[in-house]
Amino acid sequence: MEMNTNIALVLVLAPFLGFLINVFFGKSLGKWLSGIIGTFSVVVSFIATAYFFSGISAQPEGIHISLFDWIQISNFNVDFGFQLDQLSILWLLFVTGIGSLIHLYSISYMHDDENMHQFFAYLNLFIFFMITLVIGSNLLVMFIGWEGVGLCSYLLIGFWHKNQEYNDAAKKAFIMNRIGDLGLLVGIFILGNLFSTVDFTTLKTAITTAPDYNDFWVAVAALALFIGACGKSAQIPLYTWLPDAMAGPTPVSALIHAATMVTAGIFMITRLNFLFDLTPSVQSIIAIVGAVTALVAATIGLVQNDIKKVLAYSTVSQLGLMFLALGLGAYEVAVFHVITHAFFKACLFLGSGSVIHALHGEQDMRNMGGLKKAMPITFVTMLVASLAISGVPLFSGFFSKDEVLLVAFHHNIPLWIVASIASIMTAFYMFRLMFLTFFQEFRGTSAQKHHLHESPSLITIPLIVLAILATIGGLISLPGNSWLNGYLTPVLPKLANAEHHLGTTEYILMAIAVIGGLVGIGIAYAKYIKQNTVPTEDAEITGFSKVLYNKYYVDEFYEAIFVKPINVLSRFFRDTIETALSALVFGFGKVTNEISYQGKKIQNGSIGLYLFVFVLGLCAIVSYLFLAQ
Amino acid sequence: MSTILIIFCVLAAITLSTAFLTIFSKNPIHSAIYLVICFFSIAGHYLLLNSQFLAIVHIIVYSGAIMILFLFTIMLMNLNEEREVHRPRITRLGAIVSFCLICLVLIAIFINSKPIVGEYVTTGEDYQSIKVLGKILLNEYMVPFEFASILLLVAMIGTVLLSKKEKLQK
Amino acid sequence: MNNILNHIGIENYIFLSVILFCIGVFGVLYRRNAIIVFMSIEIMLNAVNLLFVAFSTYHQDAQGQVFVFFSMAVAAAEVAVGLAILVSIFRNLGSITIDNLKNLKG
Amino acid sequence: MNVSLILIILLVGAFATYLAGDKLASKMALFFGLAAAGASIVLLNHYNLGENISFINQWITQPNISFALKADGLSMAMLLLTTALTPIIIFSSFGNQYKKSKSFYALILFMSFAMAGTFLASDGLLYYIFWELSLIPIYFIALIWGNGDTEERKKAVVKFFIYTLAGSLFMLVAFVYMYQQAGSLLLEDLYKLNLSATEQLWIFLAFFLAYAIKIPLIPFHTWQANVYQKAPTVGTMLLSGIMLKMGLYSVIRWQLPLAPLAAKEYMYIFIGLGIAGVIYGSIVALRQKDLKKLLAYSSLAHVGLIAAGTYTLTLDGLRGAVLQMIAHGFVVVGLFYVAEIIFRRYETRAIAEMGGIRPQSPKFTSMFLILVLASVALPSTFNFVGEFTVLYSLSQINIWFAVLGGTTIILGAYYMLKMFQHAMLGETNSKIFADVTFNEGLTLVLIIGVLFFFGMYPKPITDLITPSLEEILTQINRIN
Repeated sequence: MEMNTNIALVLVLAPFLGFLINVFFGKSLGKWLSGIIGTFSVVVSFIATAYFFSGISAQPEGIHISLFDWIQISNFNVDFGFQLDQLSILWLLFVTGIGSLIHLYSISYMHDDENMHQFFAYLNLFIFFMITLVIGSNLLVMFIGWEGVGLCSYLLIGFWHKNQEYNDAAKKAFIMNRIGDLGLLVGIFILGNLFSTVDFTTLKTAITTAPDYNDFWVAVAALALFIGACGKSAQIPLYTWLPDAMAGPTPVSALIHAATMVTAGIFMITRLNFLFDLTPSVQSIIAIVGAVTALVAATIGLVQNDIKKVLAYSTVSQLGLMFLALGLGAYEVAVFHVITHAFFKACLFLGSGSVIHALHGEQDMRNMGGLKKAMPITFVTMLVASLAISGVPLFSGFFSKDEVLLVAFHHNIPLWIVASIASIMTAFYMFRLMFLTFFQEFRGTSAQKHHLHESPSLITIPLIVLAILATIGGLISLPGNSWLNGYLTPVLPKLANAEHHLGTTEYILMAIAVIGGLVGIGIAYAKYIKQNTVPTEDAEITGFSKVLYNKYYVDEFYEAIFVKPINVLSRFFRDTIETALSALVFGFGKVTNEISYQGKKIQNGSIGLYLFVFVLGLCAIVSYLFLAQ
Repeated sequence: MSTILIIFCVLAAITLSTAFLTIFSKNPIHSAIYLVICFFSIAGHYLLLNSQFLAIVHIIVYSGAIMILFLFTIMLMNLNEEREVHRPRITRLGAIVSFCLICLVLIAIFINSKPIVGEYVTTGEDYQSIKVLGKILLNEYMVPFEFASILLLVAMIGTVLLSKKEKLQK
Repeated sequence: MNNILNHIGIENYIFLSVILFCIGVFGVLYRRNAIIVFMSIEIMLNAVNLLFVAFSTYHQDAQGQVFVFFSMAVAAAEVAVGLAILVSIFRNLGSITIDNLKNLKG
Repeated sequence: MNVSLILIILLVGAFATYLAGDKLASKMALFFGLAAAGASIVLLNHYNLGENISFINQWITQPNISFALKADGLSMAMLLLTTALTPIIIFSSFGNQYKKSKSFYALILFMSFAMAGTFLASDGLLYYIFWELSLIPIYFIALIWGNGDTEERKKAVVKFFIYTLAGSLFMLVAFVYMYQQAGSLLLEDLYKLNLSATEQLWIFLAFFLAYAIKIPLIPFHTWQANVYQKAPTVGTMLLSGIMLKMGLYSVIRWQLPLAPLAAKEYMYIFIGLGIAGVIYGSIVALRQKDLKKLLAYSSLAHVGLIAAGTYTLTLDGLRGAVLQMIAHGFVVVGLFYVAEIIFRRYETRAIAEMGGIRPQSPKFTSMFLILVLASVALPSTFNFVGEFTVLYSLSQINIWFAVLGGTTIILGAYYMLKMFQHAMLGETNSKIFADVTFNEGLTLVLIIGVLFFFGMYPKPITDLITPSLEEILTQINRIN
């Protein structure tokens, strides 16, 4: 076991070491070396993960490593420990894997930035925290990672810190995450109070064996944890930070805001599946929230013109689908979709990054077009990824999304309809993006046109790898013969009893999904290739599409009901209450002063009066002493 | 009624009446004269109580020194006629009220206290002759005695300083 | 030796000195002339002295008389200083009516 | 060897500093500060080995007062906080020139002496004397070396002085009353008192007034922001880093065990007051224009949470409160030091006049950010351990307390990041921001190091304080 502990430490600490090197020596190392160290440290983690992955089949109950006592609470101790089981290793694999690719990509992408070493430091720190999140053996160690990734997200969104709008976006992301974090903390508190443990393994034993747990409080705990997941995984009502988070450099969007961090909520719920299984009411809330998020985000995505915003809303929408699956108890399906989504969404983001890179920062699709010839590799890889996300058969997205829809159909038809509409919209807006970006004529300035070029190989290699993964990723869980389900059985005990048979219904549903996807693509084709429409200018957008374009005014709504009142309250407190309280305190002084001033008048210097009062006082004292006896 | 009691009553009557007259005389000179008589009657009380030394000292200090001082002062200020403006009525009323009050309170207290009067014991020891007092004063009360002299010295110096005419400051 | 108090009774002395004391108090309150006020104070002092002597006899103890002796010394000093002050006040203000002495007022 | 050694070192240090003259004063003060820190670590060692390091001696026979310095885990923890922060605070002032610096540094050491005494004293009167004694140096420090308009400053400082003093007098009254009942003011004797519920309520309230003003809890906090703003940064650090903790410590040591019935009866009200302070402080902090004032209100919010933790009367509440006290002590000193560093360069504390510092000094920015994050209790910092434990204890009482108290992690993040954004980020500032000097960097790194070390491994402190807190809890739960 000693060996395992060491390797686990290497797994966790390699990115941290990379972070430290980049923070302290990054500037003197130079851009290349700093990038290479950053990438290498993640690759080391990946290799360590691969080591554990290869050995996991021999240890179905997973590896548990306890390092030291961390926090002591009266009814339990929290130790700083790691838990490497099927679920966390799977997560680590794609976190470090995609992480390595994106690091590689960033070496080229960020090469022009003066603070590249900082960028790599933050990325490494992010990987470190993400690993901590996944690997933690209890809720609190997970919480370190949970908040840590939020911090890195804050740092990376605000990476270009000279722009206060980006800083606002970063702050917004952090604070919205923190709202969720409070939920998570409350969930932890309740679980701690109920079961006297926050360790996953003992919690599972406690919950599954406890004869009389309190239904209500378990549900509240689950709901609170779900709020935490909402914050991190950008679900309604806490999703608005994710589109704004696109202010960060594109590799960040790919790594943090598409592939890894935002799936933390799904990870947590999957991790605590035994808890959520006990609370059907919360599960239905999760499912509904997921479905509604999927639909709402998809509708907003329909009309966005910023290439990264489209992808962002698509991410929110896909996360919604994952939550739908979680809510229906199909954790393995959610995990499957997380993995395929990580592949194709990372690929899409990196592709869009490649495009933006080529156009020197241009993100508006109305100023793109016709890039197919100039950037063939980017085009092909993005096309593959788009096909995958749209659910075109044989690509990975087809399998995972289809399973989500299948599960939804089996449990709840309305949810299935909502999810299907969302997927059709997904197909539409993805191809809208593809057509607007790569087809027709170039609509940008001539200066940009001259500089159009395919990105360097450091950018294209990760794209190609991810495109391949996006194509074949579905193989890990083919319908009827799922490797993934078998792999996850120790973590998700329900799977052992679940039957996977493919009947007529399933094939019909598959067909519906495929047709839906193709219809979506078709509409996009008709509109943007056949009619050659280009989205109108901001000012000319009217009607419902204006509402959509402005994201249902949710930001404005939050601003009006939360931010503004708090600020007004703050000003009221600062100017009125504070002054009043202060005046009250000073009032005591003033009253004393006034009494003294009035009392001074008695001291008028008339000896006669003094003597008179003196005699009266004497009488009073004497008679008191006498009467008191 | 024994002779001694009659003497006491007479002396007491003189004491109280001259005390009253001291306060009510309009002319300060008269007040001073009445006060001298009052002091003499008090000295009489002392004699009645068989403390000859104190009686003598009392007459010397009060009737002699202090009253002479008063009279000198009065003459120095030329206060031989009434120049005093009467106090407002409310003040006089207040004075009378507090007089009655304090009388009432004190007397009530003495009346209501446990009676201390019983058999008056006589040890027969000499305790108040000049000889005994002198011994006590210069043995037991040696230090206070010396302090009393210092006090008198200080008072003398203070008096001289106070009554010396200040040089006009220019 | 016959105790004088057997003839008079200590309570008579107490009443006498109380009344004398009250007369003193009354004088202090009633009169405005500082000299008379002073005299009243002397009356009060004497009332107390008288009581001391009476109790000295009552207890057959010389302590009371010693105290009277000291009290006389203090009274002499007090009168000397007090009258000196009065003289200088008179010199400055031309009057010794105590209502005029309001310089202590804050 | 006993704890009076620390007091002697600090007191002698104060005199030596004064005698050393203006030039040597700062170094002398640092030397004695370090000596006290070293001595307290040695003492801690002795304590951990099970030796008795308390010091109890008859002092005044009538009334019956002892010079009793009792060192248990809780006192040792607070003593360590004091002696660790004192040299840091002294060292942090090295970049500034103070007029009459011998008096200045002597007063710092003297204050540290008084505060250490407060943490150690276990006799009511001795404790009260130290408690009041600590007020005198900070009064002069704030009055003489403070900044801003003299009249305004005088007003604020005098208000603070009278306000806290007036509050403490009620405590004295409570002590006098208890002395009449017990015939001694030794803590052990006071514990043995069997007071009725009404008596306990009055004693509780008298103590509460003293502590609520010192801590401060709303609505007794009005002195705080102004004094923090007007005092020199060193004074602010002493106030917020250590002196606030005197109040909180006293709640645990004196108020709760002496009046447990009242504490239990009115627990909800006082927890509520603490939490109201959290929310109120956070909201007011949102719109502060002055960096030091903002930090003052953030401090108000944090101590509100700590106070709420202590009033839960649970082991977690007390333990979390102590942990959070220590953590907050370090963080707030660091943050005020950051404000001072900016002030040294920009001559301003107005947030609006800052901004764009990050491009000029990334090192400083990173350290500032770490302190900001520690202040909002990011996991892996010490503050998280404390805040988590406190919030957990609140959840044991009522989950809504935890939720409302937990808003601090949202609102705290909001105002701190907002401040950070406007103070540090944005377009490069036209005014030159010189990079941090070695001294400044060292101070900040020390503080950050402490925060991270105990954030990951709080066990030493937890082990130190738990036995004494359990003892106090038995006192609280004793049957009357």
